[in-house]
Amino acid sequence: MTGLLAGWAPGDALVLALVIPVIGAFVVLALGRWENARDGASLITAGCLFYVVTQLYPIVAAGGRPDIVLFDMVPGLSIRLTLEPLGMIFAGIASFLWIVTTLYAIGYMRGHHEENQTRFFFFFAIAIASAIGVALAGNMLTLFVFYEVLSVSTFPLVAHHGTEEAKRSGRIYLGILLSTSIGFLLFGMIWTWQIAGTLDFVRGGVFNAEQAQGPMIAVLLALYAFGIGKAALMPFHRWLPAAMVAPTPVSALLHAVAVVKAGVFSVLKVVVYIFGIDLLKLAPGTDFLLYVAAFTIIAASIVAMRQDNLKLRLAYSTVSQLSYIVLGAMLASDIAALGSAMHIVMHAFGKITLFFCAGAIIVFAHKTDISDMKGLGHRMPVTFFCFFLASLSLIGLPPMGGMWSKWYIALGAAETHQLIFIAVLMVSSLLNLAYLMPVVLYGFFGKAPIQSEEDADNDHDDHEHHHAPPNHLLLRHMTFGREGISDASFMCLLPIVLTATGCVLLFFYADRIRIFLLPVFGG
Amino acid sequence: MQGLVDIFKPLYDLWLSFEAFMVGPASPGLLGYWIVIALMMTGFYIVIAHDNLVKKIVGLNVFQVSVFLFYILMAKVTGGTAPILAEGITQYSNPLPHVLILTAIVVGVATTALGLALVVRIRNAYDTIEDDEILAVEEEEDR
Amino acid sequence: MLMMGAVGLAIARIRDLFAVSMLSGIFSLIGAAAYVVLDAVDVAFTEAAVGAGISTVLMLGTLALTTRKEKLGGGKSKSTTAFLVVAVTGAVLVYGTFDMPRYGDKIAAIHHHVVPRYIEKSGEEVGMPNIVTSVLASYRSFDTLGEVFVIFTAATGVLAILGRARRRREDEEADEGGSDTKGAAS
Amino acid sequence: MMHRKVVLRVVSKFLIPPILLFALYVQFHGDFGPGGGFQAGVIFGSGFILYAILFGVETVKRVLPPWSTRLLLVVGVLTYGLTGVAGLILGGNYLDYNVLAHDPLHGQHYGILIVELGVGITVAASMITIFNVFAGQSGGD
Amino acid sequence: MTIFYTYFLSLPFAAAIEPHLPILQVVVPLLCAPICVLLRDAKLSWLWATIVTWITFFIALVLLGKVLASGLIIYELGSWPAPWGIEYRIDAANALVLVIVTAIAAITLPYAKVSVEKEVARPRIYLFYLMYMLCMTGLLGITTTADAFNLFVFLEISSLSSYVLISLGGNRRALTASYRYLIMGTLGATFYIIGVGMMYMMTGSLNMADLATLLPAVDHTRTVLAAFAFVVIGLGLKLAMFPLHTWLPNAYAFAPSAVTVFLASTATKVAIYALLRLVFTVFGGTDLFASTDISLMLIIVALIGMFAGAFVAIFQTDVKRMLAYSSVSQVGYMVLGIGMATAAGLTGGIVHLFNHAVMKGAAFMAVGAMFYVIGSVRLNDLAGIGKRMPVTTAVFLVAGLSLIGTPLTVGFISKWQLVQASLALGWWYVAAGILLSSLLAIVYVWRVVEVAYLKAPPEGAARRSEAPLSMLVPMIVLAAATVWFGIDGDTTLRIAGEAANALMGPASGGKP
Repeated sequence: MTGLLAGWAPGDALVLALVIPVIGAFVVLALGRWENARDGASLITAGCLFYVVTQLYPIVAAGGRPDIVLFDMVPGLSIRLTLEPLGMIFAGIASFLWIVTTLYAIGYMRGHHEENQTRFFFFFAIAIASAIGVALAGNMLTLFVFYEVLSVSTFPLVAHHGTEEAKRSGRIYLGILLSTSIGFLLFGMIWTWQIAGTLDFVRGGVFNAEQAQGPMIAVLLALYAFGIGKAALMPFHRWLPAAMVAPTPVSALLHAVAVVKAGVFSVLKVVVYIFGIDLLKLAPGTDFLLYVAAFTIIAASIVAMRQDNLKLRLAYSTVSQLSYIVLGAMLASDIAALGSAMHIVMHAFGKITLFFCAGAIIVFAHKTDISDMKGLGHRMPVTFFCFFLASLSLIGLPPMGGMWSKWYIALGAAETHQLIFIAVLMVSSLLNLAYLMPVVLYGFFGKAPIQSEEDADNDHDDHEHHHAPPNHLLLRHMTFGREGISDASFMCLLPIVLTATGCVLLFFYADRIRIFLLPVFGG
Repeated sequence: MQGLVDIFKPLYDLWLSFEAFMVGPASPGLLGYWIVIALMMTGFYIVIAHDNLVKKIVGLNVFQVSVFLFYILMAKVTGGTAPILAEGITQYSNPLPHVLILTAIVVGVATTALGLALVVRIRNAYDTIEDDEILAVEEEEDR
Repeated sequence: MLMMGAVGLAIARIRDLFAVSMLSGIFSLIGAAAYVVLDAVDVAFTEAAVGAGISTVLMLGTLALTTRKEKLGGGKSKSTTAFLVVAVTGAVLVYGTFDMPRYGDKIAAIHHHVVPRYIEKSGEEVGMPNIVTSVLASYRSFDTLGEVFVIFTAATGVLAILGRARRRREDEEADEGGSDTKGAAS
Repeated sequence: MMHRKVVLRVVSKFLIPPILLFALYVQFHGDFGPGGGFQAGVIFGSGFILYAILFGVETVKRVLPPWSTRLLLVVGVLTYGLTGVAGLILGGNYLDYNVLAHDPLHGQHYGILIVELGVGITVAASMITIFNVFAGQSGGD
Repeated sequence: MTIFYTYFLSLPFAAAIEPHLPILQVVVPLLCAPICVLLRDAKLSWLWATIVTWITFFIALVLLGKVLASGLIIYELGSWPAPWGIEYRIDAANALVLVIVTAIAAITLPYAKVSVEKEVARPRIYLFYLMYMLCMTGLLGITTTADAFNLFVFLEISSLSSYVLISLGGNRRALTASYRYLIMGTLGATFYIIGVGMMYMMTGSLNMADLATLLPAVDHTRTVLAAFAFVVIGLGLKLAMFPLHTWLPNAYAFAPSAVTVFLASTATKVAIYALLRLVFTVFGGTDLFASTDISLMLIIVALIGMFAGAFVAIFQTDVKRMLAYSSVSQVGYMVLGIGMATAAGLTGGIVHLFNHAVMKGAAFMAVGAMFYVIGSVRLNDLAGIGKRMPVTTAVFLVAGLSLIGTPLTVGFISKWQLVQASLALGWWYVAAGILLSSLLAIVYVWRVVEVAYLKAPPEGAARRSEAPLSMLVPMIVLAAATVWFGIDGDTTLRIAGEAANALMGPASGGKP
């Protein structure tokens, strides 16, 4: 390896990537009393992690597959880390977005005067560590282990407020995630082990053609698809809206960086490396999952339209978007799977921007309902513009990254002659338009009610009454020197702008991702 | 002494005729076991059906004594004598069950002693030794 | 044994606990008589001493400390279930008897596998005329060691359950070890 | 209890020594006829119990203070257990009496004798302890 | 494990002691226990018990090492050859159980010191340690013996002493719990001797290995079938197999904390071992298991137990009782392993024996420490305990995760093996049952976790009031073991596999 890691074996670097956030977490815990040092530590850890991940990129791009076995649990069943392009992509976005989210979280948490911030950042780091673990997992067992750690470590984040509602939501969250994973996923894993004798990720899958003929493959695939509850396939999607009680950075983390992406990433991994795309083409009876995914896409979009709470609307949007990825994976076509992989990235950038914006609106305008946001775009132009860009990306319009992934999935559907799913994609794009654009339209063109300013002021006064306003330059409203503009603070805006720019850039660099992923999907 | 023996003679004769019946062609030779089983079940019934704690322990005793009897019955060999070596005797009853039962009796009395000790404490703590009343009190506590 | 049956039933029916304890003693005593008839003299001796003696004394002692009358009651449903359980258990036992060797059967396996050595050789190997003692104290002496520990456990257990600590009133009466040297700090 | 029953007291005063003697007989005659340590222990113990019933637990405690019964308990148990250990030390297996003397038969004899003694002591001490504890209770109604 | 054996051989007198290890395993604590009566002092008897127990633990480790190195050990008591005398037979199965029992006993003792001082009246403490040692010895005796009747005698030693130990709990309900256990336990033991009597009747032997060779000849008889039924029900009572479990929850809930830890981790385990031994070694040669539906019955009973136990646990407000019901459920897993009657299933059952001992020990220790500090373990009183007693609660969390069966804990290993075994038999519904029942575990564990971490501690409660170090260290050791053996499942699975072979294989079934 090069750079600061010169002399390190790539395998060891994988361990390092895993250990950095854990160490960071404990440093955060130790520094809990000194706010600035603590938050600094969070940022530094995020930076270090990102650095290590970037150092690994050239190796993987050159065809290397860093690999290390940590220990054997049972003979032939080990905790093992292997980095391949899919994992690289996931690790890359997770570690990059972690920096951004940390920046944002510092601004948000301080702006919002949240309690237990140390606990928050501690579990935040642990969650990232497990997300990285999921990305690096070299076999299904390892993936499962980190998947579970992720569920458990995000529970305190979801139930952060500790209110009755937060606890109830936390229960739903953990209940669904743990029960699906133990009830279905573990079952599927042990079954797989029983049949194939291995849980390692193998190109082309672990089953032979003969095993693939039986109806069992369909059952197994269903076990995996539903077992990975984080993919939020209906009817196991309830946890996602429930998790909206969490502070906004957590929602961003859940939706864009760690949790849901870990879910769909796992689905993708299973399809590609456990079943193998070629095998999936042969296997009978797997079609119904496609319909489940399609149904989820449409149904969740429709539900999203009916939500007035911005975060809830975004949550249902996520449910819908995740099923794109599942759909792409299940289409049993290389090109669709490629589209899925890309959609992980595209959706990550798009959705995190949207959540950042939603959070900024909550903190700096005290608005949670869309119907209250009329005219808010004039007060917070940057926020709303970024929201607009990200929406475009999700809808799949150029010049945004989101276009490409949808394009490839649609190509895959065409390739396998399942045109109905192209129709599904198109309908859902229209629905996306229908539920995202109103926010922007309200913001920029809606007429702010007269009392709205007063309301805002009152809110603000209340706020001031309770907590001293953050005096720090970075935490103050940004006005850009103009009358009537009081956008979010610098600490909040910076990440928003960064990720929104990312959405645009991804449009232009999408081909890089495709080429990088080619070894996985055979071209 | 002879007088004493005379008193018991009819009883012993009664037993012998009973024994003859048990091994004779008139019965399958299992009657003894069946009676023992009936005894066991009497004890068992007392244990589970009665609420009085002392009575439960009495039932336990009856149950156990019957089981002992079962062992001793199986040890009996027709025409055998007590297993104490003596000149001129070749047929002894089986000594092993006797040994086992000696041990079991001790275990039984040990259990009885402990059980009764507990009953005394329970009585002092609850002021009753009826199981259903105690249960009622405990349910009250659980609430 | 029929007498034992009668006594057993009486125990089940009678509610005066005092009488029940006495009956339980009588039950043991008849049992002991049966043991003698069945050649188990040692067992009979023990049963008479323990069942008829110690147990009865203990029960009477307990009754003196608690109450003499058993309450009426015990729901009908409870006795029905109990009866069912007992009936099933009994049925299994009777079922089991069908293939048993007949009473007193000389050629049953039970008398021919292990026992002959005790009967034939214990005289030379152990040198005791009482075979029961030989088996008890030598061949199977480890069982007996266990037995001794059972009784030891019971004695110390009763001490632990009913020992001094509970009765503050009578502390000065110095029962179990209240007056002796060590551990008297209370 | 029966403090005023003079007849009983007198009769029992005559009875108790023979009971104890009989216990000793059973103890050491167990090898030949029925009986042995356990039965002897019970009888020995019941002698004291009878005494306690008639003359009160306190009187017995004066003869046989609680610490002594407790000591006897332990001594009895250990007598048995250590006999086995002696077998171990002398090169046999646990509870192997053959090695206790030069002649295995004698060894067996000694072994059984000691072991039975241990049983007797334990049982007697146990009986007395249990009874004393019960009798020492304050009583219900 | 073999390390301990080699180390032992380097000690002085090792050569002389070595052949007698099997008996020393039982006799050392047995003969040392009465000394407590002479010591009569709380501290001294604690010290004495601790020393003796740790020595016993060491012996167990050496024995396991020896068995793994050189196979079956046979020891004839009084030098009388079996079946005339009593013999001890130690193979991988009971060596493992010996290690479990002594390890838990040894680790619990340091923990017990302060907790017992608080919960048990001082003048009785020496009796407590006496009973503790006797109970352990009884369990060891059950485990080592190869004689069906000797097993009963030691079963009674352990039972009697555990009745006493339970009754020493401070609450008056400890008395009734103990009494009910006494009645049920004695019924169980009596059923067991009825069964043994019938076996003896048909074969003339009491030695297990001997029985195993003699029983096949008479296995068609109704007597043997009845004997089997009685033995299984008798031991089922002791191990709290589902419909026979009623004694267990209160007994665990009201016993002194240290006793709960010890009994929960060992007593039922030893009873299960005894059942294994009888079912597989003694009846293994017969085709009772194959020809009848006994296996199916066991599976059904186990499944119902798993669900019923976990389901009732959910509604408990007392955490100790909740864990007790969870034990009923977990016993189901072990019975399941027995019911499968394959080497893989049995391995799963045995490995769960070990794993459950470790994790339940840790869980009960944590709860006991909470009881020690705040005097109650009702769910409502545990609000915010995570802040007040962070280490203890963390241990509980680890143990709880293990009960659920999350990976990297021991619970996962056993679940893995059991599901694996049932899938190998094609019983996917059993596999599904195992996993679904662990979902119930999530609910009851999470109820505690939520209260502990998310509820604010009551006003006026001390901010930090962690349990004393002597309680924390054993607790942490067990929690660490929960994780360690969850990561390194190989060691335990291998030993459990050997144990399963020892139980099922002809090595112990036939005559040497």
